[in-house]
Amino acid sequence: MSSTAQQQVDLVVRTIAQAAVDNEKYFGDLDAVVGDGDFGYSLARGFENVLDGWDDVDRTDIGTFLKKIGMVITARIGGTSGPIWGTAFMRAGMTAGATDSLTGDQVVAMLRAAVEGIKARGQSDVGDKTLLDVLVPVTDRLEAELTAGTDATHVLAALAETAREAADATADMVAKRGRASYTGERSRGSVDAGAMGVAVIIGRINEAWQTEGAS
Amino acid sequence: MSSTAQQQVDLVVRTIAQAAVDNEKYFGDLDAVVGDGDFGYSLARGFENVLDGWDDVDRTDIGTFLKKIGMVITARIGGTSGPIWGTAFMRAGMTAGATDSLTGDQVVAMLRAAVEGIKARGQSDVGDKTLLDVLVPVTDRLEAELTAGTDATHVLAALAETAREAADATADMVAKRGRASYTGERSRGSVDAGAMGVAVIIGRINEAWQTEGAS
Amino acid sequence: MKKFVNDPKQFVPEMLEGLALANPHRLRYVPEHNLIMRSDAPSEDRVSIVQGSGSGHEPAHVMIVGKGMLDAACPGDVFAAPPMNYVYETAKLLASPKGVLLLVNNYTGDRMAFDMGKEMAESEGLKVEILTINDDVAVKDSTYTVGRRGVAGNFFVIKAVGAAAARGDDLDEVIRVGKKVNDVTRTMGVALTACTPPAKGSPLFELGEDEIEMGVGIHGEPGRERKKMATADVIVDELLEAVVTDLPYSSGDNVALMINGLGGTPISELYILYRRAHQQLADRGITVTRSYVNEYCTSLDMAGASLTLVKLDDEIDALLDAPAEVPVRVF
Amino acid sequence: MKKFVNDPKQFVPEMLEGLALANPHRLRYVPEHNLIMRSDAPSEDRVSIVQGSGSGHEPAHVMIVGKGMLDAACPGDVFAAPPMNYVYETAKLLASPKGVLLLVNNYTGDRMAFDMGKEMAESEGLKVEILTINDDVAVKDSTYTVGRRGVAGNFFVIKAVGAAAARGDDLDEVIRVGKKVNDVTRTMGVALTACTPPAKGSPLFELGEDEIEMGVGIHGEPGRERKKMATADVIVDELLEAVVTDLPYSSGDNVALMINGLGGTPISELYILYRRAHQQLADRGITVTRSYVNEYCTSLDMAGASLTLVKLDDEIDALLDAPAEVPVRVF
Ligand SMILES: Nc1ncnc2c1ncn2[C@@H]1O[C@H](COP(=O)(O)OP(=O)(O)O)[C@@H](O)[C@H]1O
Ligand SMILES: Nc1ncnc2c1ncn2[C@@H]1O[C@H](COP(=O)(O)OP(=O)(O)O)[C@@H](O)[C@H]1O
Ligand SMILES: [Mg+2]
Ligand SMILES: [Mg+2]
Ligand SMILES: [Mg+2]
Ligand SMILES: [Mg+2]
Repeated sequence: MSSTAQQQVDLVVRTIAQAAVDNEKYFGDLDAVVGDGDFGYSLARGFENVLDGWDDVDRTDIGTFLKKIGMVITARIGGTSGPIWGTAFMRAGMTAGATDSLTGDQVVAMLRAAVEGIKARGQSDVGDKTLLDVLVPVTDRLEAELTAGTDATHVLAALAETAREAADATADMVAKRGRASYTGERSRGSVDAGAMGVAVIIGRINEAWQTEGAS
Repeated sequence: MSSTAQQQVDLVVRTIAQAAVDNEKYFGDLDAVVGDGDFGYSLARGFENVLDGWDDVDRTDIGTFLKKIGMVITARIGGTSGPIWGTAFMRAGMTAGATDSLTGDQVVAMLRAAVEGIKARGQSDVGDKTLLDVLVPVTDRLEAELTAGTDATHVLAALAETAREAADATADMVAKRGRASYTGERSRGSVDAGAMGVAVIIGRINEAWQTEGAS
Repeated sequence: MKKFVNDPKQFVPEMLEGLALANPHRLRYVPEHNLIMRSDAPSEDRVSIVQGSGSGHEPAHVMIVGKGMLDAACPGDVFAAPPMNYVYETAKLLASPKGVLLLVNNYTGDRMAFDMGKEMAESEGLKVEILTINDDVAVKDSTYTVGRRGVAGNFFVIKAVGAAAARGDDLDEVIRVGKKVNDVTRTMGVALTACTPPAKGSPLFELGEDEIEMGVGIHGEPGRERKKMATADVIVDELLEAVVTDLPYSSGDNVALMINGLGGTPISELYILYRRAHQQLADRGITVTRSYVNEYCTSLDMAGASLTLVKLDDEIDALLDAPAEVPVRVF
Repeated sequence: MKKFVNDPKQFVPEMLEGLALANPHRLRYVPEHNLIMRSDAPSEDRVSIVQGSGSGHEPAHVMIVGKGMLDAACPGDVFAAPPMNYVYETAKLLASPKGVLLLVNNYTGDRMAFDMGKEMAESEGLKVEILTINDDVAVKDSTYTVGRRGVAGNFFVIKAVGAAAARGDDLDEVIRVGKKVNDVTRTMGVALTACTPPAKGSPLFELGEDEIEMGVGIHGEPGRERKKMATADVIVDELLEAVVTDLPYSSGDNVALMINGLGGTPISELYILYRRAHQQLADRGITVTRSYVNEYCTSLDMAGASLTLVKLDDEIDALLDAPAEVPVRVF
């Protein structure tokens, strides 16, 4: 895997960025239900920046690459999403470190670090009706599938499924963080924009992986 | 006729006032097409005032009565209609003079005086797409019917018919006075609010006369 | 209709009462005549400046009564000229030995009411003059019409005559100044939506989802033409072309540039219009040395804006620069 | 969507450019960081006052940068907190030996961006503090939520710290003053219509023809409850009850009363609201000694208003009374 690890990371990050840009309107509409409607715009503008500077991002090693991506995001995305998503990428990069290869366990550790970073930055936790309510079950599922020895292609399909279910499940929750939290009980009944955003993006990673990643 | 002249004038003025109040919305909508929509409101508020003080209006003689009505209107109606309608009533009253009776010729003279007053006040004339385009043909018809010896009941029906036709005909005109004039050619195609207002009111006078005036 | 209104018939009186409550020391409200006046007016040493017009254009004119601007505003109902009696009573209350100047936007109803009110006041020996404002280039002037409308440019005339009166100028001189400013002031407006008069309860006209009205009047009167919605820059360019070529304003001129909101447009958008207008004027060699971006003369809740230019010389610049103190303010 | 916009992505930069063009001598625009600052800031003798928040609330905050108010405003995109880097760069540009005070409305995104920006600035040895504003009574404060939102009441905090900084107060003292004003300031808003963010192009939420949103946030966030449309007086009474009972304000208090327009409501209607609020406060024995009726903190083109009370004492009154000079003005 070592010769293609950076390429695979490239594929994943690029797919995330492209999904954010493509879904600007959809993500904005999700955020408009009980939030302020800017989630799609913020994410799209930030990841547009990532794509614009794509070829020039420092690819000395995977850790550096991810940290640089995190910095572009933090620097350019406003709203809550800039600090949250930027922190996630930076923490993942710090955990990866100066490496050219990644094991499944390392990927799990990187995701755990991202989750911890978001929790600290957002003073939030699972159950607050945020993107954490997708990221955490997805990470758990990844760990379980790796333990079970599932191959990468099937792992990703499994993650996409978990993500979608977890995102749908946020509809039953009451928002305790973010702008949606100001509406209290009224936030129940609609899915969280960030959670669904992550699920859509994981779906796109899965698709991309099936066509390009396995090569 | 002498014992009922004031009663007949009362009936006519009261009918005008009531018609203005009843048609507030309709007259406003007519004015909204190429004007500013306040014709109904202005007229209704002014004639509400007339009705409120109805019993206390000085009825020393017909001239005084009409002049007082004109003063209430001028004092209380804003927009173009206050000065225009107030002037009309005042001029009619001045022409009637200190009398308890009215001949048909006197009524024609009063209407001619009202028309001249409006022309002077509004610096306007027949053909400018204003209420003059109804008032003048109505006065002409009245004069013709009186010359022909038609009885009062049939005269009023004839006037209502002329008024309606003349009002409809304003649709083909281009406004040269009033707010509608600012739209130039675009004022063509819709009837003038003031003209139609006068026609509706004359229609109401005709109805009232058929049921009450002839008594 | 969703508006903050109680009884639509009380819209104007309640607004005036609120204005008076918010400005207890500076303003006097005379409910019988719908009148808002400076509590320290009239003054023997000053020409009294009075503006009358229909309501619905706030802050014009009741909210610009104050030092260096109006001594009184004499509003009618929404979009209706004040009745003649209000004009007459206002002239009496504001009577000064130096005279009363009645500023009137050029509309038939307003002119008639003010002419009649002036005649009545003069018959009682008062010194009263009328100055008519007509800055709207959307309306073609011709002998067959009543001439151009007075719109947002009236702010500059008021400011100038207010400053002239404040320094003690005589009535003739105040009128000269006012006419001078009116002569070099031009405006054109555009509506994105119609306004809803409270008493009507529904929009005054219908504009399609992608239609705008170029040259709209401040009472919702239709304008020059109905067009397809366009970008801010395209709209500014069209307004500017109409305004600049009318006087015309020429390369080398210094001007005041006003972007006036019509009531429903936020100030953020007004600055987007301002930006383009300022830049385009610079391209034509015309320098903006005074800028005005806010609501000055609105049309109730209409979304839209107007663009006004005033050609400046030292005299006009000094008058516009003079201090003033009015109820519409931030602090 | 009918708005004066070119490219929605350039909405904020174009607005800022317009603002800078209209205020060439007073303001400096730094496009790289979306920054509007006083051209004479920072000063060695003054704490620098900076407010950051999403855009779409104009005149807050870029149009109240000036003497006696903000030294700089650091806006994000429409309704989005500024990216951390803007905060950091702004702190550096405004660095003063007396310190930089960052005013932040209490929203998650804003707090995170400012916390991160502050940390970065501090790591370079700058003296930076944050003061959080949270005046919105519509949101119930609890340990499970992020606390109350900052809305139009921020004007009073800005005015007070601006005045304190202008007279040379130290950072600690400026913060004390700001906290003191924030502690006695309460606001609640109501929306009659939704707003349309330029980038979204359609209304943020749907309100029925006879529905209003009580307690709405300034980003179009839903409020306490959706209700049937009512008269102006009924709406004021409900806002006032919520605000008055929250602090609470009591008989004998002197207060500042602000009726803030949310962007699409004309000032005439704001005075109708003001009238009732002033009268009802008088009935409760509460005296309005300072009044504010205008747009201070809007929500793009939303029709609606908010009501703010500030309990006054001599210290706060003097700070609110101090002179200031900002781009949003009439003259
Ligand atoms: N404190 C938080 N911790 C973690 N995630 C959060 C937090 N607040 C909001 N989010 C996530 O961010 C999303 C909203 O992002 P965005 O619209 O950019 O923020 P804003 O609320 O500032 O407009 C929410 O749907 C939620 O998933
Ligand atoms: N100069 C004028 N002379 C005579 N009638 C006029 C004149 N201007 C307007 N009118 C009449 O008045 C009507 C409009 O009245 P109103 O709406 O009260 O006036 P405004 O134009 O001031 O809003 C027009 O439909 C027309 O019939
Ligand atoms: Mg959001
Ligand atoms: Mg009319
Ligand atoms: Mg009118
Ligand atoms: Mg946001």
